[in-house]
Amino acid sequence: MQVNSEWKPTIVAFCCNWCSYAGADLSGTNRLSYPANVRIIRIPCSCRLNPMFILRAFQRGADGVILCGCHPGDCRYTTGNYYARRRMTLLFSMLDYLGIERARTRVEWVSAAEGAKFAATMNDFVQTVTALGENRRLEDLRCKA
Amino acid sequence: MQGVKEKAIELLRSKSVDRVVGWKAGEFFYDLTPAVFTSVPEVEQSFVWSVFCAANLSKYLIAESRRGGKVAAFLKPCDTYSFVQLVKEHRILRENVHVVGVQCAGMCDMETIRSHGLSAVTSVAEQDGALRVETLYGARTLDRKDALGEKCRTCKSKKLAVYDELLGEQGCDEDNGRFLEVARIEAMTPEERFAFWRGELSRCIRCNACRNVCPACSCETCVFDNPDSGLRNKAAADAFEENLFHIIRAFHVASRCTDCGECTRVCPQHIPLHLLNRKFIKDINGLYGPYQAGADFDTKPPLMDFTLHDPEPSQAAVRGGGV
Amino acid sequence: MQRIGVFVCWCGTNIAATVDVQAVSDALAKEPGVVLSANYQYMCSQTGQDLIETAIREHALTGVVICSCSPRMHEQTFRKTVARAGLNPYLLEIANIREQCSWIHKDRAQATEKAIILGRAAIAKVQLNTPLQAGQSPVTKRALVIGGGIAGIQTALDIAEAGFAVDIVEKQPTIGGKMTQLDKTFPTLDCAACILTPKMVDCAQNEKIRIFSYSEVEAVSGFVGSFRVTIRKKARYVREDVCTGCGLCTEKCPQKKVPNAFNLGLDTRRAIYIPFAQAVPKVAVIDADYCSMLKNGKCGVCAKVCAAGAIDYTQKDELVECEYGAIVAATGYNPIDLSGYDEFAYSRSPDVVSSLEFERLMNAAGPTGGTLLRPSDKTHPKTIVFVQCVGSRCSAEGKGKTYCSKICCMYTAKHAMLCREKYPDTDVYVFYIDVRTPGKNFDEFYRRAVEEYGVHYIKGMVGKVSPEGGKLKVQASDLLDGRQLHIDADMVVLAAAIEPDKSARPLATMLTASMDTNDFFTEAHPKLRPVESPTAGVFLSGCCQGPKDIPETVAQASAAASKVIGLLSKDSIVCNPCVAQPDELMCNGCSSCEKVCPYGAITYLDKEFRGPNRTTLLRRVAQVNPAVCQGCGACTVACPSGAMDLKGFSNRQIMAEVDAICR
Amino acid sequence: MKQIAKTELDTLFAAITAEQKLYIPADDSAGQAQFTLWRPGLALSGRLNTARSAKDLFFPQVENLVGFRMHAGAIERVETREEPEDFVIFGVRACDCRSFSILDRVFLSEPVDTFYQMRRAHATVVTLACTRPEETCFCAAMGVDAADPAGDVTCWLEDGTLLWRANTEKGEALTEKLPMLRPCPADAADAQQARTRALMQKLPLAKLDLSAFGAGKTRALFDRPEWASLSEACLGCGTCTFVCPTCQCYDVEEFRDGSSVRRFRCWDSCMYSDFTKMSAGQPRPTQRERFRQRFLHKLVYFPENNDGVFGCVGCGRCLAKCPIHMNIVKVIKTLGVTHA
Repeated sequence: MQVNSEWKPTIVAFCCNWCSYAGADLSGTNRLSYPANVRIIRIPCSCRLNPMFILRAFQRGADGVILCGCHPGDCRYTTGNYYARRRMTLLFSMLDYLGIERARTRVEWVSAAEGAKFAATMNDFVQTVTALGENRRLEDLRCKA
Repeated sequence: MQGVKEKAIELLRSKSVDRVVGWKAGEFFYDLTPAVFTSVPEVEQSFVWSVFCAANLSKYLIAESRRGGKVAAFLKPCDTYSFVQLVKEHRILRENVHVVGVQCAGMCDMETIRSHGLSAVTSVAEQDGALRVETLYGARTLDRKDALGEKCRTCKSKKLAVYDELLGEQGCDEDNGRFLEVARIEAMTPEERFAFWRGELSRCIRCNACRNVCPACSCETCVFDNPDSGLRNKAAADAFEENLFHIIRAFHVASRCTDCGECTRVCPQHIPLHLLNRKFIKDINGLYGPYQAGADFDTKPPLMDFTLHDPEPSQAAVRGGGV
Repeated sequence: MQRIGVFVCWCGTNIAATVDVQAVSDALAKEPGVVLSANYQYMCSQTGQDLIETAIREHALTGVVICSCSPRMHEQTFRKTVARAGLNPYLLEIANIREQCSWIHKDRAQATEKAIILGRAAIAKVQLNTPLQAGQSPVTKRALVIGGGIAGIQTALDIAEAGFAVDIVEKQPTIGGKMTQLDKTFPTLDCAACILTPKMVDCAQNEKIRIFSYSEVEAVSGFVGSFRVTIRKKARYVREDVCTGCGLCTEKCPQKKVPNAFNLGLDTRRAIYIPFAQAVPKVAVIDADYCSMLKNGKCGVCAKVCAAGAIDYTQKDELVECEYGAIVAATGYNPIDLSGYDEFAYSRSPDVVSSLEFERLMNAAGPTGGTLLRPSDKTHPKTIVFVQCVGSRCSAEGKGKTYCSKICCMYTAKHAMLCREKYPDTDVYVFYIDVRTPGKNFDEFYRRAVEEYGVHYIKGMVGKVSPEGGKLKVQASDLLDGRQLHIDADMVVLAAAIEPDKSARPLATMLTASMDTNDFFTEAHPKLRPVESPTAGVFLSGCCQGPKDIPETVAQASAAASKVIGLLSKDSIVCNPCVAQPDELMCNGCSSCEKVCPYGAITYLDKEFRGPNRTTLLRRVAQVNPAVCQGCGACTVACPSGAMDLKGFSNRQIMAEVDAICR
Repeated sequence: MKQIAKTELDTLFAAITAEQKLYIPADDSAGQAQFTLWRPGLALSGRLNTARSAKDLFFPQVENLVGFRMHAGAIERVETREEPEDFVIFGVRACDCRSFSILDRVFLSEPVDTFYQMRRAHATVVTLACTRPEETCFCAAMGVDAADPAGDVTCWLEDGTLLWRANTEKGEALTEKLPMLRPCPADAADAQQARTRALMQKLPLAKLDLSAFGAGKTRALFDRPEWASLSEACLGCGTCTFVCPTCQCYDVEEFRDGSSVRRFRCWDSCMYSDFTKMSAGQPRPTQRERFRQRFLHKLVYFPENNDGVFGCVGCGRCLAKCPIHMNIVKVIKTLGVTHA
């Protein structure tokens, strides 16, 4: 086992193609850095995020999962992030109810223009998850073997 | 009682329906099986309406309403919500079903009676609001409410959401504190909640009874059974999968679950699965306004709807937990 | 067995400086299914693309992963490259190792490790990619323009000019819109009617243009290339094909006390009326709210006097259904309701008017015949105070709008200038927060108002207007001099903020076009696609997209027209192949997907399936129209059984990425 | 025959635990008895039987078979089998004990299931005679004597005393290590046995008639029309299968994480719609066929291949647990009525 101070969480960031993925690109273009353990998966819209994907990420060893989408009202598909917002609200509440640290999951609305917000969000999220330590409550032990 | 059996006979005899879905007598006084009756003699011989008719017959109507002809079904208040929800989802063909609403005072549950340390029960009789339970080893009297199943102890409503004819009186919404237990868990520390749910869910044997009995689970093939979904898991081979199955199942039925309580009733391991569904219901009520799935034929389930100013996910625990 | 080729781009030093590209291509070479892993300085260069093409052919690749810049940059480029080599363009995945890796990480080891992981995820995904074919759908060669103001007129004329049929739907009895009510236009001060009415006539005479006046859009279905629109032609109780527009009825009608909407209620008209002399179509219309014949069956004067026999009291609303290939929203704007601005005494004194009312008071065809008279006592005002930004640039909490209405500075300068020109003895004050005059010849215009016409421009807001003894006591502050001002004015003119027309919101819902919080239509991209709505086939013209002056509106109208012409000139449209796809065997027809689809792309079909033991089952299953579906994926999550999946972003593809990333 | 006071059970359990792992029926948080690893303070359940059967200890719901791992482009095999420690399972009822012999016929005949064999070899089974049967019990009809269960050791518990009788070498070996057990007369359990046997005869299902079933009855039963009505309400869940002490079907599944594979077996149920599904499809397309499979297997096919022994021990768990109260007794009674 690695020493705690060196331990780095694995963060999966689901980004909608139109706003947040572009926002992430912009933070790259502006050379705004955030930790390398944040890995982005491109999805067409925040409403494409199936709760299953979040649980899957935790199962496979992710320590934090964040969803970034267009600001409410700005969805490329008009309504996608409104559905995503309800779904994630309920899912996160359920995870919390099951005693799974709610700070491991987050939703942040990041527009294509908010490269700085993207980087700041990721820095903050990594810090939060690092403080929580390894994901123990929703991992699959078979993935650790 | 209420002339339920007589109504079944009348409907078949008058040929107003071709089949009747009801409950059939078993080996004992309590082990009634949902059954389809097609003739008057069958009904006379084995149709039973008693305090052990807990099974929700709605889900059987998915198949029965498509079998041709008209089918009558006896639905208790709680069952009618499942019925409406299934009609709403185009699963039951409404025009082929004659709904006989039956008012209900709560159904007894044999597992609950056994949980009071009673074994080898040979009969249960209602006496002045109490239950006289005879066993091979003596008799005992139970309060009626102590013999009720969980779903009846916390009955949400005696109001039938739909019926073509009604036996008994139309009732009202009930307040039996069905969210108290959810609130109690919400009030725990995260560690306690985690320990509580691990304790409960680790008993799961993945028999799928909860899913298969659930009227909201009427998928052609469940994602957990479908090898192409990448999620198939036949057994809870890891603690994660115990969580996954129940979280995802609760999420899939969220905003469609009518809180009929069948999942908990049938669980052979006595896992309080209704507490997962009720958490979603409580959150939905608190965050998006009161909603009862299956109360009507038109409103959109809250997860398939939105408003421009819904609370953000970060507020979920604060608001959801506080209502 | 998959044969995947991995191509790692250096992007000069953009990637190679922080990512060890050789190590990345070496590591990815060991991934399952990878048969080739190469790296090159510029993958997007001709040589780089040739490298990929050659490799696809020589190694018979079944999938390609390119580790390079963002897919938003070069996905299309590389899709074409892959297609040129004979591979389906959707068997390509891009790992973004520039914007999301090399440019943000400084530590070479960390960046290299991350690049490998991102590459791995792309490989895991591409294993599950399937060849996708873009579908095609036909284009109906007719456009619909909703709104017949200057924006709609210009758009329609341009589309018709290109040879395509176009319909204008206008809710008023005449086309022309707000511009018909204007007197002069800035900065040239030419007469609005003189430049607008010829265009209105052009519309009426162009055989490619059909005008549905006094009509509204009732329902919209379909999608780009083949919209089906139901138009409600409101009953005007006058037969449009018979009325000659002689106007006799409008003189004989005994109901004289109808507020004249065209003059903003500053005078009256009859119950049967033609909005103004140059109306197009020049057809009378009966105001059902005031006509005694329609209300209580008594009168019938207009029918008696009409020589053409055009009056038809039994006329009903008529619904017309038409097909269109493209729709242009040109619903325009309105000044905000000022009744809430009590501090300016708008509701209390008739001499406090809005700028548009002032426009009518100055107009030769207006209620005063072009002589500026106070509405209260019909005298010449000697002191006029203009208040700018009424309801514009307000704080988010208060009443009013947060945005700048853009046109007020210029028209106020125009009004002030016109007053001083016509009536040199008037004192004209303009209170402003800022004077904003960007635009060709705009600032010169404003400066002329100040310097040549002697208009008093005062930076500061008017705090209060109180009508007292026939005067309007104006209390204001001069921010530059830091003193309180008290002016006894004869008239106060409020430059009201403008807002989108109320019909825009329901229309947006019908069109599934998105709107911002102010109910302005949202453009597909604020800079690069300013005249398109995000909904394919829906275009934006004029103030419905944001405040604009006339030249800008006309420019945008023509731009929208050119987009429409571009669309209509195609016989069919190529659709995005990454759309939802239901698995009929798994679908239980529950309608969850349909409920969340913003495009109405999902319908249901009762279909026969083979059941067990040689039985047949009739099942309700979802169908997705690939031409309508935009591929958001909302339905895929609403579907509990996973019967609905999204091509190009399938459940298994995304989970494969998750697995690879977390490994 | 030996004995120990009930109050000293903890001492007994502690002594066993000192040697090997001990599982006893104890109440879980939902109040049902389950075989639980004993730890000081864990009380023996007062319930007749456990909710899950004792087979779980020999044939667990999930068992890892083998693993594979990708390493530097090559695939290596990973051993996942763990040799279990010796363990004692205390409080097994006669019915569950009989189920072991049924499972043995399946798993210990060639080819031997080494996972099962290994666990059986490491286990010492201590049975406990019944005194207060449930109305759902019908072990007597299956030829089980609830008053005299088999096992390595047989126990009787009544009136504050636990009687202990070693039956096998394993049982003797265990007994020797338990000095707190004191000798008592060999007939100490006789009175209790007589009472239990009398009670068993009074149970509602004691006289269950099985004459219509057994080897050779396939033709007579396979196409009986009653299967349709018997199975019509079946939910197709696996409850009956998973609480059954004799159900032994399993499926082999794999868990893959992208770089490694874990192959495991897990219980399967013939009530499931994908049971034995093959590339050609599902051999039992509707619940009627699947339902029939379950009961004909226990009542006809198994006896046919196993010297007439029924694949049911009459424990009654499926009677208590089936969500719709359909069960083997109803099947036996319905089909037992022969047609004219």
